[in-house]
Amino acid sequence: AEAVDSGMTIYFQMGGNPGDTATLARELGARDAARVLKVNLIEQHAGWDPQKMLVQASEAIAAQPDAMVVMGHPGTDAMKSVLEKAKADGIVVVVNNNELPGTSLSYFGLDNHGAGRNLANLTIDNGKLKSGNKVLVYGAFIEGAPGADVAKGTTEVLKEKGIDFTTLQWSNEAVQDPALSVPVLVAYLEANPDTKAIIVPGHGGITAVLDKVLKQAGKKPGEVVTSGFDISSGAIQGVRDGYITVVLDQQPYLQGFMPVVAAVLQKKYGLAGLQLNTGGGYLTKDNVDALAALVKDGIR
Amino acid sequence: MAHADKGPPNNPIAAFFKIEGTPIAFVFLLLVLLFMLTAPRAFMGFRVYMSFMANVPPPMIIALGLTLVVVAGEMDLSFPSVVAFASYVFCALYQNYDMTWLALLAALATGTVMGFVNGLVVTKLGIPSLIATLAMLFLWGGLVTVVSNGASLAIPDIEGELIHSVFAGRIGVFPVQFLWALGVAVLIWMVLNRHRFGESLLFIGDNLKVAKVVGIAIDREKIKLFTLMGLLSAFAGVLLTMETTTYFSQAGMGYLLTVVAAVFIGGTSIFGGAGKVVGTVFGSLIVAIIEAGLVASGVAGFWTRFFIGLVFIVSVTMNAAIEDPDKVPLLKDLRSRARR
Amino acid sequence: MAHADKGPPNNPIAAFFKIEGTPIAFVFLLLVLLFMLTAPRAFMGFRVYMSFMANVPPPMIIALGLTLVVVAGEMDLSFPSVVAFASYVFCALYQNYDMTWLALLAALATGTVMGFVNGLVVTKLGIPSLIATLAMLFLWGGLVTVVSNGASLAIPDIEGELIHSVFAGRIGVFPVQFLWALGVAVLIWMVLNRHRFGESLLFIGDNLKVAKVVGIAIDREKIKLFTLMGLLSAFAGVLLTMETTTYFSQAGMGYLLTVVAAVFIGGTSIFGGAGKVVGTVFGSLIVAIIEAGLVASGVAGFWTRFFIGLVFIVSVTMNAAIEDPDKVPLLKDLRSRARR
Amino acid sequence: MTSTPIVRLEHVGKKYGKVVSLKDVTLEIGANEIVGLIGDNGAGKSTLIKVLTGVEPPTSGTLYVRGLKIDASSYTVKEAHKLRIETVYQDSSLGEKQPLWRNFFVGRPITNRFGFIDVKAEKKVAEHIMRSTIGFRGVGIDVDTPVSRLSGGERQGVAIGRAMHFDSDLIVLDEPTVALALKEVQKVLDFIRSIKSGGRSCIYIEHNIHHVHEVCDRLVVLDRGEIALDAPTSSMTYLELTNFLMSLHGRRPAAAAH
Amino acid sequence: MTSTPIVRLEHVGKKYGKVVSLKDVTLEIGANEIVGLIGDNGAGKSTLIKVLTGVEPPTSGTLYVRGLKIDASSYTVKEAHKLRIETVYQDSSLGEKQPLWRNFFVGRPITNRFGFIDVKAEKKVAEHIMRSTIGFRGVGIDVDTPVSRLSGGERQGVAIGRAMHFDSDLIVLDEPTVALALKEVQKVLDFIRSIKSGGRSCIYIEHNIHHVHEVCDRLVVLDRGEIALDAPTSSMTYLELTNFLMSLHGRRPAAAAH
Ligand SMILES: Nc1ncnc2c1ncn2[C@@H]1O[C@H](COP(=O)(O)OP(=O)(O)OP(=O)(O)O)[C@@H](O)[C@H]1O
Ligand SMILES: Nc1ncnc2c1ncn2[C@@H]1O[C@H](COP(=O)(O)OP(=O)(O)OP(=O)(O)O)[C@@H](O)[C@H]1O
Ligand SMILES: [Mg+2]
Ligand SMILES: [Mg+2]
Repeated sequence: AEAVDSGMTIYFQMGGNPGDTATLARELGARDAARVLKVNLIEQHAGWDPQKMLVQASEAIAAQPDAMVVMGHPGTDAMKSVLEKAKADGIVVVVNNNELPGTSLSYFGLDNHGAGRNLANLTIDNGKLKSGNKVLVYGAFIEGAPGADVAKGTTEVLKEKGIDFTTLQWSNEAVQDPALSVPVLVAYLEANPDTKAIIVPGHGGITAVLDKVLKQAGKKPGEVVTSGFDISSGAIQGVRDGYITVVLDQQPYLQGFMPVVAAVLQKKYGLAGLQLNTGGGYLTKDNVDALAALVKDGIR
Repeated sequence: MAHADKGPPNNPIAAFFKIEGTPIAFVFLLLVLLFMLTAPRAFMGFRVYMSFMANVPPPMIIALGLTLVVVAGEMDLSFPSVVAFASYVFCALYQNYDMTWLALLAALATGTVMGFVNGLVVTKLGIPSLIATLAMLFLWGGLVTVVSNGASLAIPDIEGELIHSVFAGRIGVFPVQFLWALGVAVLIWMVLNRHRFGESLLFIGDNLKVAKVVGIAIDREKIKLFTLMGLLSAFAGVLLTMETTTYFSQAGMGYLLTVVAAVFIGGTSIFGGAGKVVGTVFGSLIVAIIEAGLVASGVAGFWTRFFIGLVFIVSVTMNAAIEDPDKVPLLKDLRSRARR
Repeated sequence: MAHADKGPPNNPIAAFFKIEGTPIAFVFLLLVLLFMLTAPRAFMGFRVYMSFMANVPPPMIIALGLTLVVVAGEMDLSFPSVVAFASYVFCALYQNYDMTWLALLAALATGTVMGFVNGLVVTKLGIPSLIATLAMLFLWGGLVTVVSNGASLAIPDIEGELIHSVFAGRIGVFPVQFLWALGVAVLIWMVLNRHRFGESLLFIGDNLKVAKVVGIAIDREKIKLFTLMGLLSAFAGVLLTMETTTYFSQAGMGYLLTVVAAVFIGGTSIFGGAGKVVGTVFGSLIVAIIEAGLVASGVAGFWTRFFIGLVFIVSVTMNAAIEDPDKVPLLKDLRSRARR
Repeated sequence: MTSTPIVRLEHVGKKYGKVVSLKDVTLEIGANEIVGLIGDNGAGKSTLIKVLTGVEPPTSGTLYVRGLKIDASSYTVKEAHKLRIETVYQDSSLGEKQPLWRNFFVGRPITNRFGFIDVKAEKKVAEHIMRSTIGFRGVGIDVDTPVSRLSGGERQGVAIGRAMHFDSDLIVLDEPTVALALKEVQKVLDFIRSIKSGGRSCIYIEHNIHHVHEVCDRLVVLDRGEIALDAPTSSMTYLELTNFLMSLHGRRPAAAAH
Repeated sequence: MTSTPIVRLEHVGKKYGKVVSLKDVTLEIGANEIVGLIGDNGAGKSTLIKVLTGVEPPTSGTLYVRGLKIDASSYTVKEAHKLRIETVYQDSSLGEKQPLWRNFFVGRPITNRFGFIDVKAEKKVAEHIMRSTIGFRGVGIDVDTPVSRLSGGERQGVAIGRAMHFDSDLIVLDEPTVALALKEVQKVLDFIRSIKSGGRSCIYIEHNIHHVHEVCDRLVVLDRGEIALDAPTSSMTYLELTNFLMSLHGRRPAAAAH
């Protein structure tokens, strides 16, 4: 530990708002790493607004830290000038949560697109979907918005497998207050009673209310296959009760912990270009009990 | 001295629409009818309605409180954080200490204190309530994240408890929380139209100078108002928590724009001095039904938001036009031109 | 008849703080000083300031427009969608047709038309502007997502163009867009305080009945007002796009609360009839600096929002107290008690 | 009254919802005439002048200014100003948060061709009117004082000063002496006389019959929205006039009960 | 005036920022006294009664009601009502969007012990006052009419009706006859006489010296915030009074120029 007692200052973009479901574990991970490596960690929150992420990146550069961890949501083109500036000033840049293709920077997060594909495949397998089944994908279809890449991956797979799907854009309000999505989804299910599955690519909160949706639509557990993202206590309960079939875990704790490590390694030893797909885990009825304990602490 | 026209007796339809809330109720019915046509499968069944009634009470209760606030010429934007705070207190006490009714009381007390502090900031620091409560939205919101350490809490096992049946249970398929919301609506109506507190708010919103001169204790009434708003927001928070059995630190944020919209769609004037409680009830229902109705009608992807905006405008205009066509300058113009 | 006190000559400090904007400028300076102490690494260098000056112009320009709107007793919440729409038009034309100045014109024209429509909705349908523009926020926002199909557009190669140097270039390290923002501020100040249009707005916001009776064409002035607001929002959208070289369909949404906060922190009254343009300039700066300053000072994540709220409240209170301690009821109370 | 009258109302009616404020009013104001308009509270006097000056459109009837028919839908206060009609309304017509100088010129500011206001010039004129015409003498008040700080009479003074400044053919005064002290009332009466001697016209609404009888050429009495009398002042003594007004009151069924 | 005075001001001063509206005013209102308060526009009359009735705190001096010293910081209009002081203010004190009946009772509604208003009772009383005391006779106006629809005089009538209804020991009237028609002015004067005969007291502010001289027991003249005269009416004829007022005007340097 002595060797890497860094004394570095790292600016870290956390993505959402302090403590929200998709952000918390990342914050905790980053803080843990910072403690271990004695890093001065400075957290920035953008409420998932790509515009704000850009502003924060330029503010980070202005403070001339040793390293900065950025979110990839604004896209490679938009980040170009920021990255150039950072390079000129010798600031280490690490990307998290959403990739910046073509930059060859260290990246920790899902291969979002791949995760979306993964989610679709898991849903098809666990829910035994066949071609011709009708599926609703409730997610983000606006580019640059969190979850947009995931949704894209999901729909690709569905297309390939010949599964009939409809896309529904979630509203800003529902993203903030998932309870608001319940009547919308109930109305959809009522209007389209032949819906076989609902896939929520990328929102822990909405995933957690899927059981309410089915209950209020008068569906029995398993009658409609559902799947979503991010393990939470609500999602665990949903899985236990059989209302939720699969939950993909992007293990955001790693997305917080690893970039700090990578930044320190790069700054100290010049070890660059690390990549880690954090999206390995998923939750089904089979492993629900083992994971439940960790969730309470906000680690998963 | 003026003289009423001794013309034919008044049109009974026009008279009917003079009753508080009938025009907006009519607009709401039209909307439901429309969705019955465009999405018969969903809107001819009962489930959609039960789902609304389960989910609309929290924003409706906040909107009712906000109606009083707007009547007094003030604004409260801090309610999302109060909702979150009350939700957290309730969940935390339930989870860690197995409290139920005490947890409810504590949650309500928390909201009440927060509202009281809002009232103090507005009256004692003299900060206009819009900016003061916007600041408090951040302040309280930050605080709840700090105390909850950002974590979400889930209390799924509350579903068996008595308190859950009382606040989020079902009578048959009917969600009891809707009865609570209606109860709050009746109470707020009585307060605004029949209680001295409501009268004070009406005069405060109408003209501060006049309110002072007729002997209304302006600061005290305003503090009471924000305190009540805090209490109602907290109650909404508890109802929300019972229904979703979860606390998120973002809880309530999604209500910010929709609750404000509900109040004004209901016809309450932003200029203060007048308020329509029945309007707010239907305003909340309209706001809640629009998106679900559009989705069930199969409105394609990105058009939903566009249509939400459109329905807002049409609803507000129709509400005004049914009450009195002369309230809509365009119609007034057309009518006076037609008369010539 | 009243008589001025023939006491000692006025306190020069008090006189200085009577000049428009000096109290809020002072609050801003205090804040900068504070951050210099708590985050010397960032705030003693020049880079942070350059970064502000590059990023603050879009919200500042919108806030300047909104100041006029608030002076007239109205509200405009639709600006985020106008920002997005203008940004889209600019990017799309640049990308697909290689237009530069024409793309700028088209973007500004789009915003102007949107503002004009907002004005029509407010005046001709008689919908209160708060709810009308909230509806238009959804409507325009939905529309831009539809036309852009939800895609983002990136135009990184605009950085070489003349138009980019004019609107988002650097003079040395100094971002030129800040000059544009200052230019707009001077213009808006002149319009509000020295132009007949501004005078009309002042009277419309002060008292509609009076405005009518003194011969102000209320509807026409309001339509002009919303049109101007649309134009300014579009200009902000273009500046934003030039700086980030990207269009997101969510662009501008992040400004909703901060721009409103900037106007009111600047001291413009929500009741209309008076406005502080200089205040808005510093209000925008304060809003922009708070979060960055707190973050750079190492305030732990969850506490940031809490402190943002606190700083808002302290700034507004200080701004009022420096101007006139009697404006803060608490201070007034203390002072009058001390005097006895 | 052989020349074309300045304004002429023909069968003008005005309803607010089901309240009838004016009923079939036909009235002419000739050149260089001072017309006293009197009547009970709520008789419709203020409504009449609101119709006349473009504040409210009539619900029926037509309006002529200098013989030209006016299109009611496009008739506004601004139009009235252009037609050289100037009014002091009964309800305050001052922007309370605005400084005195703006209140003098609002609606008709002194501007350059880009519409920018010549603040210095406006302040100078306002200062002059304030000091000379309506006699503000307090050191605490200057042209930058917002109206909200003025006493009731001072406000009325500002409104009248404004009417005095803008030279017009027809000046309408709705209870202009309200709230004014002794001496200032005399100034208003002098002003009305100067209107006459300047060859212009005036409509003067006032409950103080004494004043009306003193300065008016012609008397018009409104009763419950209708014209009950329209006669030259010389045809009636002060006593006859009060008796006539009292007899009007007597006709009222409800009023008779008390 | 041998009994304790109802109110007593001692060395009261009031500044608005640097504007001095009242300067060292010492004044008593005795039991069963009608005091006429006169003075130029902006003399400080309205300010004086605002201080007296708890609308504005004085900046210096003390206030006694029935011999008891009043704590300025907690003295409000509500307190004044409790001390049985009732006021008709010069600026409108009516909520424009509110119906007539609410305007009668606001601040002192008829409620049950939970604070709920007995709307029926309030409307009945309001109706009665409206029809009998101030004489509204129009069919277009009832107790549910919002004040914004009333004519200027009708509004003033509502304000006075309110003062008539709430039985008080001291009634303060700030230019109550403003905007009222002939007959209604007489009613107000009758009302003031009835105050006297009912054994109560009144402060009556009015620019019409005639009226003041007619009904008041004592005259107080304010001049630029100071008391210039405080004498029983019987000590001065109407003419002497007007001469005195004119001489006050004459003392003014600026005024003398005109
Ligand atoms: N905006 C309005 N809505 C409804 N009724 C109105 C409106 N304005 C005036 N009225 C009614 O019209 C009648 C005439 O009012 P108006 O103001 O013309 O009277 P007035 O003769 O000027 O009285 P006063 O001497 O009291 O000023 C009144 O009975 C009043 O109630
Ligand atoms: N809120 C205020 N702020 C500043 N100055 C004020 C304020 N209210 C009154 N004044 C000033 O105090 C002086 C006295 O005003 P006040 O209203 O007492 O006069 P008044 O004797 O009632 O006059 P009037 O006969 O015109 O009603 C005036 O010169 C006025 O400008
Ligand atoms: Mg009138
Ligand atoms: Mg006065």
